[in-house]
Parts: sequence; structure tokens; C-alpha cells
Amino acid sequence: MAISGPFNAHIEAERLHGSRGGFPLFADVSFSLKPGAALRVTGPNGSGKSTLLRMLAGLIRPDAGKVTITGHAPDAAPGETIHYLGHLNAMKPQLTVAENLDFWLRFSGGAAAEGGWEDALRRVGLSRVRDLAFADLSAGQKRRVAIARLLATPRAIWLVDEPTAGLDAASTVLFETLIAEQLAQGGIVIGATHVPLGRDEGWQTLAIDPATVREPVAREALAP
Amino acid sequence: MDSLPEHFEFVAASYAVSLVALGGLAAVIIIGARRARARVEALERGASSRAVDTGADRT
Amino acid sequence: MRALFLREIRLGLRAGGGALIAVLFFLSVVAMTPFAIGPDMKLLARIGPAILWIGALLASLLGLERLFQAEREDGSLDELRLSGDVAQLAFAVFIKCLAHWTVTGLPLVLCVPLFGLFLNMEPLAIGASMLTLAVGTPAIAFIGAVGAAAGVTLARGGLLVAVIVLPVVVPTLIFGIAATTGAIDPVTPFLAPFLFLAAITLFFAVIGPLASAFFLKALDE
Amino acid sequence: MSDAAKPAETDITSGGWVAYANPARFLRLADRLIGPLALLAFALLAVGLLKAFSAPEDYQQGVTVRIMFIHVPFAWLAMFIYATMAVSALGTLIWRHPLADVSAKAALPIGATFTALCLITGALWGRPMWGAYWVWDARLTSVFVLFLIYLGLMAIHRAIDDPGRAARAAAIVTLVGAINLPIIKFSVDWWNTLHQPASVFRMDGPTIHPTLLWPLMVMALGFTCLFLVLHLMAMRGEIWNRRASALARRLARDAG
Repeated sequence: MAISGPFNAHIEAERLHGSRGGFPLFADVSFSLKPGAALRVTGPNGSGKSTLLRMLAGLIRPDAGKVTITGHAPDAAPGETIHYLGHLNAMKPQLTVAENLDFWLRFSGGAAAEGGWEDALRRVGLSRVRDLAFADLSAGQKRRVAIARLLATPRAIWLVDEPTAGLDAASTVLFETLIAEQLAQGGIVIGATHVPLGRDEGWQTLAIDPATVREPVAREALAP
Repeated sequence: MDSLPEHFEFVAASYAVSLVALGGLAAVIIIGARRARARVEALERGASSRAVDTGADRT
Repeated sequence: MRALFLREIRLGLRAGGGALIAVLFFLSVVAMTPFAIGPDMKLLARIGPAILWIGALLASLLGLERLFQAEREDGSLDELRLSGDVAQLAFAVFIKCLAHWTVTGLPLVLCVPLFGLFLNMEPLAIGASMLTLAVGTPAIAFIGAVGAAAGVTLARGGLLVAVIVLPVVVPTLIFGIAATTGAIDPVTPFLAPFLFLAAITLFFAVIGPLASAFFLKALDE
Repeated sequence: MSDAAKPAETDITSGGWVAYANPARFLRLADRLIGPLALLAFALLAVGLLKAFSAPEDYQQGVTVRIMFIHVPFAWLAMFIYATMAVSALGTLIWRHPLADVSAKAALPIGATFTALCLITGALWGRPMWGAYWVWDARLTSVFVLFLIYLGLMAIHRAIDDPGRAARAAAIVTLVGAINLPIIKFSVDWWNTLHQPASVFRMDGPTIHPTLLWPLMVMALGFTCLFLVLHLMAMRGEIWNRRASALARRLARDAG
């Protein structure tokens, strides 16, 4: 099942400043990615990788700087251009895998892959568990169902936060091929990981190093 | 006035209550502000003494 | 959006749904009253609608604070927030409130005939109470959503829901009881308070979801 | 997409103190204003009281009408302070202005006190006139609901320790309350006419004849100035409080 592309979205960050609870995490982060580009965000735990990713997705407001996404369908909401896969899998434990994926396919309403979620589930090798409650799956299986959701509703930009956490070797390789396919379709993948996500040559890296951050940006010194 | 007018105690009571309440409120606010200010000055002294060795600027 | 409604209903009815808790709370309020007021049937009949209304309004508060908590814990809140602009998110919140009311509010209304027997209310009073409750209680869900959305990151979310819903309970209760008594005895008017009751619910059906969507969008974490 | 660039309000290069420019300016302004305002408030109240007690007693209510000279201003202030809190709530939520949080939090206890006083003086006035401390009169009931909202807001500030979040939560409740107050007022009036024949004594008498109206206005103005003084002082205290906690956190962090 090929991911239906091609995509031509661009994402650009200009001098982004991020902080959490008033303490600065990163400053002056800028990059510009065109279709097919891949960026790996590295840095020690708690250095702000997740915050940066959530900021790119639009879930967090940057202290300073701007995130611009162009090239998606004119009226499309940000959600229809971006897939954000955080540490959590966005699935309801009481519902079965089939119900969950079916819901996300209908709810997002965006262009669904022609095979629907059945094919996506087969790609991640979990067709057999389609009627099990999501809560009954192992951590690795849950992650693969979440990845299946990315496949079921193709979007131009993937923002993945440690996607291969909890995955066994075979699944990790699978996910890397999926990323390669997404890039081949002109998609963009930004991953916050410790381990490389596939052959390194095409990947740009952005290291967030807390030491480089200068005097704190006190958004409102009065605010906590 | 030979005897206090009827219901005078209610008028007196309401004015007394208002005076006590507003006085108390003002006192709480004034004391709160003073204590907060003192705390800031104490912390500033604390920061300045440390500033000497860590070089943190103190304007 | 229909999918969201169906999912919420399915979730509500599955394990961990709030329907049963609200009904039990409502039953306890109604069952307690005769012990407090005494078994004088005539008196109970007269204050029957009031007891039903107070019980139902408080019962519909239950579970509201969890409206977005579950979403946040399993990560689907992010998807909701990204799914569109404030208007679309407001519509999604509206659907969630409707689903929450269907799962917790509607059962309360359906229990009224049974509870009416405890309070020795005649059929007309029971019918009137059911109608007015069905129209009135959704307002609580809609305005409670604002507290739930704003308090989703707070430990004390429940307090926020209660404090926000408190001022809404007053007009809803007043017009609800006025309409119910209006339906029972022909002297007092029925239509005017009933229409005001419906107006309040519709008013908050718009304000609630919009304010909640505003806060979910502005959620900065 | 999310190009809602929020320009950093502070200049990064210089120390964090520049961020206080805005509040520091306010502090200087407050210091200058509090003195004269306090004098004006006491002067107005003194004149008002003198006039109030020299005015002829009301033929119906006797001396108890004197209570009106503080009860009505308290009712007016209960509403006025809530309105200022609603405006501050907008400042917190829409313009994210730090001073708006401070203003709302500072005004809260003052508003609650005036509302409570309005209810107490109302009850003390009701006792001789209607023979009961508490009467479900439409206006008293609306002020009572307003008082419940004030208590709810204070509960929120007490329950949520993080000042930023508490301010936003309180701002929301304030705005929802503000939207709801007219509805409550209307429903209580409706409810009042439904259950109780029009109360014999209207709260402010048939019509306030000029000799009473004038001192009432002066008293209302006096109490409003008093509120402004208390509000400025409370805001000053709140700013010092927040500055102290911000400083303490910074020291902890610098200590490493």
C-alpha cells in the first residue's frame, strides 16, 4: 500500500525560543525544510526536544520566533498537514484497535489512504489483533497501532517524538522503511530521538545543548 | 435627644460593622504589602552577597 | 463529527462510564428526602419537582471534570487541538458535551418516573418534570465544559467546574421549577418560563463550547 | 501555520530586571497616587456623613434610612469592583498582561468585603423595616449570588498554587460570571414576582428626594475612592509578592 503523495509542504522555523516553567530550553533555533527533507533533533533528556516538536506542531506557543508551514492545501487546518506522534498513542484503552483506527480515520476526515486502516494495520503486522481491546496490547504493539494511524491518514509532515521507543528490532526496521517511503513521497520527517532513524546520509541533525542558552528569556518576569 | 430614636442600634451596628470590616481589610492589605516588600529586600541582599562570587549582575 | 459522538457514547457506556454514578447519586438525593422531611405524602408531592430538580442538577455535575482529563492522559487531546480552528474545535466540544449529557443526563430524566413514585407525584407532575429536566440539564454540561477545559491541567479541575456551574444553576433552577409548577397548576404560566429555560440552555450551548475551545487552543503545553 | 509570533516582551541581552519596567512604572505611579487619593476618599466620606446625618429623617423609616447611605454605595461597589475584575480578566486572557492578573487578584478580597457588607447592612436595615434579617428580596438575592461567585473565585486562588494558572482560571470564572449576572438578575426578579407579592417597602423608598440623593452620591464617590486606594495598595503588595517568589526561584536556580 503506497502512501498516497506526493506532498509539497514546507516547514520553516525562525529564531525559535522555548522555555518550560520559565526556564529557558533553547534559543535561536532556525531551519527550513523542503519536501523530502528529514531532520533529527538530538539532545539529552529534558533538553527540550519534545517542547520544540510540540512547538512546531503548534501545541505550544514559542516565547519568540515563528513557525511557518506552507504548501498545504489552502483551507486545510494545521492538523491536516501535520502528524504529531508524541509519547502517548492517542488511542482509547477500552475501545478495540479496529474501533480506534476507524474513529481516527473518520474524525480527521483528511485524505484517507485508499486501503483505509486495514492496510495500514497489515503494514505494521497487527491485522490479527484488530478486534482486541487496545488496553490488552503490549507497549510495542500499541506503538505500532499508533504508527498505523499515521499511515491510515497520510499527511505531509511527520513530527515523531521517540517513535521507536519500545519497538523491537524488526519493528524499528519497519518504521525506518516507512519513513523512507514518506520521504520518497516528498513528505518531511522531524524526529526527536537518541538513536538514528535509518541510514544517516539524508538526515540533517539539530542538537539542543542547554549550555548554549544565554540569559533566560523571562516571558513575564512576574509570571512563574 | 432625650432617648435614642427607635431602631438606633441598627444604624449604629451597621456603621460599626462597616468600620471594623473596612479597617480590618485595609490593615491586612497594608501589612501584606510591607511584609512582601521586606521579603524582596531580604532576598536582594541575599542575591547581592552571592553576586560577588558568582558574578550574576544585580541592577 | 458523528464518529466522535458515537465514540463518546461507546466510551461512556463501556467500563468506567459515568452514567451509573450519576443515577445512583440522583437516587440517593431523592431517597434521602423523605427521611429528612418525613413521610407526609402530601408535602412530598408538593415539593416533588424541587427535589427532582436539585438532585438532577447536582448529579449532572458528576463526571464533567473528567470530560477532557481522559483525552489528555491518552494523548488524543493533542489530536483534538490540532484538528482545526477554534470553530471546529468548538463543534467537537459541543459534540462531546452532548454525548456526555446523553450518557449521564438522559438516564437521570428517564429515572424520573420511578423516583416520582417515591415522592408520590402524580403523572402530570412527573411528565412536566421530565420535560423541563430534559431541556434544562444540558445547560450544566455545556457550561461545565468550560471549567473542564480550563481545569484540564489543574489538580483541582473539579473545583473549577463546580464554581463555574454554580451561577448557571440559579436561573436554570428558577425557570425549571417555574415551568414545572406552571404545567401542574393551570393558574401559573407554563410557556414563558419553559421558553426561558430553553433559551438559557441554547445560550450556553453556544458560549460553553466556544469558551472551552478557546481555552483548549490556548493551552500552552 | 502557527505564526502567532509573540515578540518577547523583554530584551534578551540585558538582565531580567528590564521585565519589571512595566510594573516598576506602575509602582512609582501607585506610590504617587495613594496619598492624595486617600485624602480625597476621607474628605468625601466625611462630607457625605455630615450631610447624611443632617438631612431630615425619612417620615416612614425613621432613623434607619441612615443605613441607606452606606448600604447603597456598598451594593454599587460590589458591582463596580466585579466589573473591574471582569476587565482585568480580559486583560489576563486576551492580552496576557501580567498586571491584569495582579489587578484581578488584588481586587477580589476588597470586592468580597464590600459585597458582604452590603448583605450585612441590608439585613440590619431589613430587620427594623420588614421584621426579618434576611428577606428573599430580588436585589438582596442577586447580591447574594454575586457573593457566592466572589467566594468561588477566592476558593480558586486558594486551591491553585501556581499563580499563572490560578489567574487564568479565576479570569475564566469571572467572565462566565459576568455573562451570567444579567441572566441571574432577570431570573431572580421573575422568581421574586412569582412567589412574593411586591415587597411593601421598596429598598430605596418611593423616590429619593434630593436632600437624600446628594449625600448618597458623595458617599458613593467617597467609597469608590477608598476602593481605588485599597486596590492600588493591594496591587503593590501583590507585585512585591510575585517579585519575591520570582527572585527566590531564580536564586534557587542560580545556586545550581
